[in-house]
Amino acid sequence: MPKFKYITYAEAINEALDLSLKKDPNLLCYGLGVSDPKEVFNTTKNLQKKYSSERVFDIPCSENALTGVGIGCAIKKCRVVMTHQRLDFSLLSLDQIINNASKFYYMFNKKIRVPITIRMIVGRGWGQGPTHSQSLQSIFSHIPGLKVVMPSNANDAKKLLISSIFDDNPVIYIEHRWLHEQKGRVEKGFTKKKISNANILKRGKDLTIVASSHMTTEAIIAGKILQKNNIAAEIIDLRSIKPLDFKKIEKSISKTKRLIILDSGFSFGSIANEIISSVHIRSYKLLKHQPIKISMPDCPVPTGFSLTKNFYPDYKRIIFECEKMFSKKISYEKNKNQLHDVPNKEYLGPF
Amino acid sequence: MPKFKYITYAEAINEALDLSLKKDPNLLCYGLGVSDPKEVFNTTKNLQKKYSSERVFDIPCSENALTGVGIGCAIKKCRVVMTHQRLDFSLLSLDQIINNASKFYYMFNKKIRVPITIRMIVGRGWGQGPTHSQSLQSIFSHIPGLKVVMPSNANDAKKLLISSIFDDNPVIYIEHRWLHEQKGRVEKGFTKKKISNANILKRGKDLTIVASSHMTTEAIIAGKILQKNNIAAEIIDLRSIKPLDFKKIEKSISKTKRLIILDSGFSFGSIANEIISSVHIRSYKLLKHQPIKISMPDCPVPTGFSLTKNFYPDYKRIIFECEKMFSKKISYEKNKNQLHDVPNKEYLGPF
Amino acid sequence: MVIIIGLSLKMKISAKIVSQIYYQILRIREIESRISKEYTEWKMRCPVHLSIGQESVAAPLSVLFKNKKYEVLSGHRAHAHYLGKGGNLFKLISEIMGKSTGCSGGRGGSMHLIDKDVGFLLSTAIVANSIPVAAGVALSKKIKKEKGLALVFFGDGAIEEGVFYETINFSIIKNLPIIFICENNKYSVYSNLDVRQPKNRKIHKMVEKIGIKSVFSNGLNAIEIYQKFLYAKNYVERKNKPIFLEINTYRYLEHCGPFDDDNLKYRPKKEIDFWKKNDPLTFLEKKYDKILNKKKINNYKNKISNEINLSFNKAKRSKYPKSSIKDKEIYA
Amino acid sequence: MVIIIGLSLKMKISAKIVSQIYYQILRIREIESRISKEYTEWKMRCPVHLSIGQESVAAPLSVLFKNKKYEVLSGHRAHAHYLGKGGNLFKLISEIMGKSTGCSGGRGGSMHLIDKDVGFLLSTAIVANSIPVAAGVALSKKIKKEKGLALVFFGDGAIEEGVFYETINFSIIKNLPIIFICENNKYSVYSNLDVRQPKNRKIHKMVEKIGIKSVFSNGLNAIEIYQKFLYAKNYVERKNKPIFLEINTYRYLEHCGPFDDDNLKYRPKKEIDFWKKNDPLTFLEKKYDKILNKKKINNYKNKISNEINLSFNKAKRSKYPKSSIKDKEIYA
Ligand SMILES: Cc1ncc(C[n+]2csc(CCOP(=O)(O)OP(=O)(O)O)c2C)c(N)n1
Ligand SMILES: Cc1ncc(C[n+]2csc(CCOP(=O)(O)OP(=O)(O)O)c2C)c(N)n1
Ligand SMILES: [Mg+2]
Ligand SMILES: [Mg+2]
Repeated sequence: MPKFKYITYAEAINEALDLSLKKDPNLLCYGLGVSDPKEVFNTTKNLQKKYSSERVFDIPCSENALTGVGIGCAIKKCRVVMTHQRLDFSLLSLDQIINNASKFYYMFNKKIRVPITIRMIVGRGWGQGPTHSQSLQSIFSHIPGLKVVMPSNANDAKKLLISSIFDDNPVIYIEHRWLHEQKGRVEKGFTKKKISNANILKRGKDLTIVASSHMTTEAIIAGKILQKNNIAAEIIDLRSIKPLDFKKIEKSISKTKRLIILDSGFSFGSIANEIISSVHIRSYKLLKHQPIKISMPDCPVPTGFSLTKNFYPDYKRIIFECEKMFSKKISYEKNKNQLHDVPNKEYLGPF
Repeated sequence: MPKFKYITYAEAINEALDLSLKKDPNLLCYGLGVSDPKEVFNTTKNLQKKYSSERVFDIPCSENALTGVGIGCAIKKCRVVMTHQRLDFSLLSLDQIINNASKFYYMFNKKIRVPITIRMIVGRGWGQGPTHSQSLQSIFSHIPGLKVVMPSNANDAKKLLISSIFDDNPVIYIEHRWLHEQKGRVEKGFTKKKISNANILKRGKDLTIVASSHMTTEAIIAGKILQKNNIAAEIIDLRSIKPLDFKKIEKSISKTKRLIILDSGFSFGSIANEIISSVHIRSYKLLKHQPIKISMPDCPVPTGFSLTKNFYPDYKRIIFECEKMFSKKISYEKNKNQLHDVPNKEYLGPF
Repeated sequence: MVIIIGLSLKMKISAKIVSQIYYQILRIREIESRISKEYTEWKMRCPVHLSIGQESVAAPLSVLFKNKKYEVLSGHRAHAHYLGKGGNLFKLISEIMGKSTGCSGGRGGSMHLIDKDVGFLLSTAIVANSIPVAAGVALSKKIKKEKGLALVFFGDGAIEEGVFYETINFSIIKNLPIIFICENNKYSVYSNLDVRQPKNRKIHKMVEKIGIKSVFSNGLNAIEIYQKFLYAKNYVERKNKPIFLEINTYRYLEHCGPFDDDNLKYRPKKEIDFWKKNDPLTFLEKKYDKILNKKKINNYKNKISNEINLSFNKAKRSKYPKSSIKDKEIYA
Repeated sequence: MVIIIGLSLKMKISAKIVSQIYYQILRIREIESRISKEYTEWKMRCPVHLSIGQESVAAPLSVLFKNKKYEVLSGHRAHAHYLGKGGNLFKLISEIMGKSTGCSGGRGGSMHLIDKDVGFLLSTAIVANSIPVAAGVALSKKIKKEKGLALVFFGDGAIEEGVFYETINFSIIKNLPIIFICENNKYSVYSNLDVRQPKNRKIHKMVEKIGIKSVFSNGLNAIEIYQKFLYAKNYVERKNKPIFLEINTYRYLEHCGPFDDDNLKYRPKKEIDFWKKNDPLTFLEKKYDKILNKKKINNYKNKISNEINLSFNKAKRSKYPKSSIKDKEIYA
């Protein structure tokens, strides 16, 4: 029997939830919409039917209280996965996340643990606009006691979700709406992946590109173009933002001496800075060229179709920076005129 | 008549509020305790008596709604100063601050403005503990549309508060509890200071030290010790974290070629990284020595007396780093055994 | 002088008012229907939450609260309130299409509308988060001694957010001039009230106990809604106190998007049929058949159809805005 | 079988219970008083919110809820609840002194107490934010089919935070086994209820309308409080539903710190006098003079005094913890 199957990111999440609910009879899974007909973009498909409405349930519009409820369950060893259909909605619950969940283990002298996983989905495109598309991993990773993961592919989505659920700490698990339909080769069964291990997606000696979540998609496209132009990029997928696998980055840049970081967050205060700063502090003379930060502009995300065009950094930005970095013209076929505000041709709004 | 007077940081804030309330008859000033007998560490002293309980008032424990109320007033051109006795309490209102206040100007196409100032006081010492001493400027400055100021002395406290109030944007005004009783030479009258101008507190050619808020106190002590040891440090007080006066830093380091940054926030994702990263990106070969980041550890702040000893970075840390940086022994008299958890000898807890 | 604020439903209603209300309901219905129809050309590339079925909640705005001194705020389902308040149709459609001529310059989209010129202050996309903002608007009116009041519209889901209670409490303490309107359509996305709130709860009765005057209106009868709004307006203006209004109503289409979603079966067929059978337009046509005769209705339809055609065509021809992320776009 | 949960205050109270309640009130009083006294040696370097005057709210814990299956959560003013629940005095004092022997190892301080061994789950320092956590604890008990229930204590100020309403709503929907206890001392720091909530509001009546069973207890009579707790316990355990309990009470000292602050005059002298005149200890002594005779009281005092001396001395001799900021201290 093959050890793998070819499924989407959303299906992989669904499978992780399914296996975890089966494994741990005290695990709860809740959030707005988890048992509605759309089942959070199919990620919670059939779970209520399978595991009862005691354990898998829809909630009132009370993000703050339900986060506290999750923490209360968690300290009693009922693990919880809570879901926000948009990361932006979690801003209502930051008191619970920051003042409670992140601090309990330390401030109560290790006497209680808070194994809660909070899924947050980052929106993009089709007029998601300023309050449905924020990628605020910077905020969460600034807080000691939280872990933050951002899987970029179906296999990681599954394994990291299982690891997050069975981690004894609060984990912010950030999904990207544009990844849900992407297919990937996913290991079967109840498998985990250590949180804190970055993944080298492609080896290369000339340049290190660091990315995470949906940004890796752009890095991979750029990597192929660069390869054809005789530039061998090494692509590192962070997988988890906190803890951050800085060692793997350091090892890579001591070989390549060049660094580009992609970040889906706002530029000022982005995690890209954390990485660049660490490079500078630890080996400030290592790089042959200044490091490049490619992130979202410091601007709320507009809604309108024309306004989001060229708003998100993409592989073309990487190529552009590489042309400067390597002082050479890089040729590639421009993508056929695909619409910029949908992840694929099949996608029709509004969600 | 002298143009200056010698008053405390708290008195300076009080004066700024007083002058602003006088200037603008529609300005409101509210928050838990603004009209109680302690009047927010005397910063709101006499204001209710002077300007009526219509304009200066105590509120219910409803941080989230009252932030929204402030935004509603502000868009109608009633400016608002809201106060949190601890920054940590503002975490209840991040939906209003991030999803509303910061975005209205841009997302409503410049048709409304949100002139609200949110005062947040960072606690320290006397067992303030994990939820009464967080310095989360990183979180706020990550959000496009917000300004973040952190005055370090009485004169700046006054002028920056007036500027914040009369700025047409939402401003997060972060005070430090240990500065309230510090005296300083304060300009009289209704005076402002542009938000975005860092301040060179001391000139020097050998090393640039960047600090803000209470951290400048430590930088100044270190600066004097270094001077006696023939190291001329240039000390830059950021004043505002966002916008950040990067130019002044860049100018200084192109002279000194050495950089130490003090940050009162947690290390991971701190603003110190933003600065170091910018230096690296813009002039990556400039420094003669790797930049040094001195910040709070990535750990919740403990409560107990012994645990906070050596927890906060201080001037001794700066000296220690300078000894390495300049490869020389730096001599100084150790401070007489002052208690580490109070700002001054007169201070007795619990607040 | 004793002011008596009566709430008699036997109050005589003029033909003019019946016509105005009917017209506005019809207008909103036709506009939303056109949006629904044209949406499938996939040129309106942003989420839309249509108000078809719920129009009569917004209609009284056009009669009672047209003046700019009445300031309206709303949430994600705001088209009807924007239109009822006198918002410009062309600017609305432009906004949904992401054009520079949109009321928010294309930056906000369907969920972030603004038209200060007519007293439509703003709508936001996060459930319940414009409620305290509206209270702030009301407070500013008190401070500046402005006439009028604030109105804020939200759904039954918003009742579950803590900020709602905080705001009601504050508005009572400060005697704010504001009408809170809960448009109870029994659903939050696909979730029935049953899984979100205690069974048999009467929202207005619960809210009343917080200490605010509360009124309920049967949403089947647009004229009753009008009367309750009139009562609320008088109450706030004469008593200088806030008031809460619950109106039960029903959305015909899917939560978000242009289609109906009856195939998903999260709502009982009987329930849907009941509401459609008691559609506000048919209800008025029957009850006021003298006033609302065929000819009049046809006239209305023509007028509205013209307005719609003009606005849609103009919006389609309008330019897309250019993106700017300059500081001066983000900071005032 | 019909279960009748009566709430008759004429219920016969045994001498044992009166003594137990009295003893616990006295114990908490003496302990808090000693903290207040020794605080001015400035060795307890963390904020303390003392419960002197409010002890009778916590006392029933020691009689009714001692078992670990009853799990208590609290807020910033938690000493009494911790002690009532059987928390260890030495560990409490150590914690306030920042010693390694503290119940939270010196990391939490007075506002962050924990003692899982006796079912004191935790207290937190942010107003109202342990309320939903307690509901989560109750939910976990349901899921794991554990016996017992959760109890959460909070002040009248907490009623103003939105999360309170959200939690009550959720606890009703899920029929959670939990007792919410609002210790209404009329003040939040220096602010009277009048500036924070509608005049003449009865908190328990408002809360009842959210859909939860609500009970009020006169706080002057510790035995009535005990009875209401007993009622609440029976209600939750038999009906499998949550309940809300409001108790009016009064704090004698300043909000935070060891002193009284009557000099600040934010509370009317008459009010202070009224409560002190009706002090829970004197009240019980008078009403149950047969049971609570001089000799017994003196015995109690001696016993308590011994406990206090031992605990304080041991705590003083205990070591301060060493700081560690290693990852393994922060992540489990
Ligand atoms: C804080 C928050 N949580 C969740 C959402 C997602 N959401 C958008 S509309 C909606 C339904 C709200 O229901 P209701 O208030 O009854 O309004 P209706 O859609 O019925 O008009 C939800 C849950 C959101 N926008 N904000
Ligand atoms: C969210 C938040 N806001 C403000 C504070 C400051 N604070 C600490 S205790 C307190 C008073 C709360 O009053 P109440 O709930 O009645 O409790 P009491 O002190 O009377 O026991 C306040 C406002 C806080 N800790 N958390
Ligand atoms: Mg609804
Ligand atoms: Mg109180």
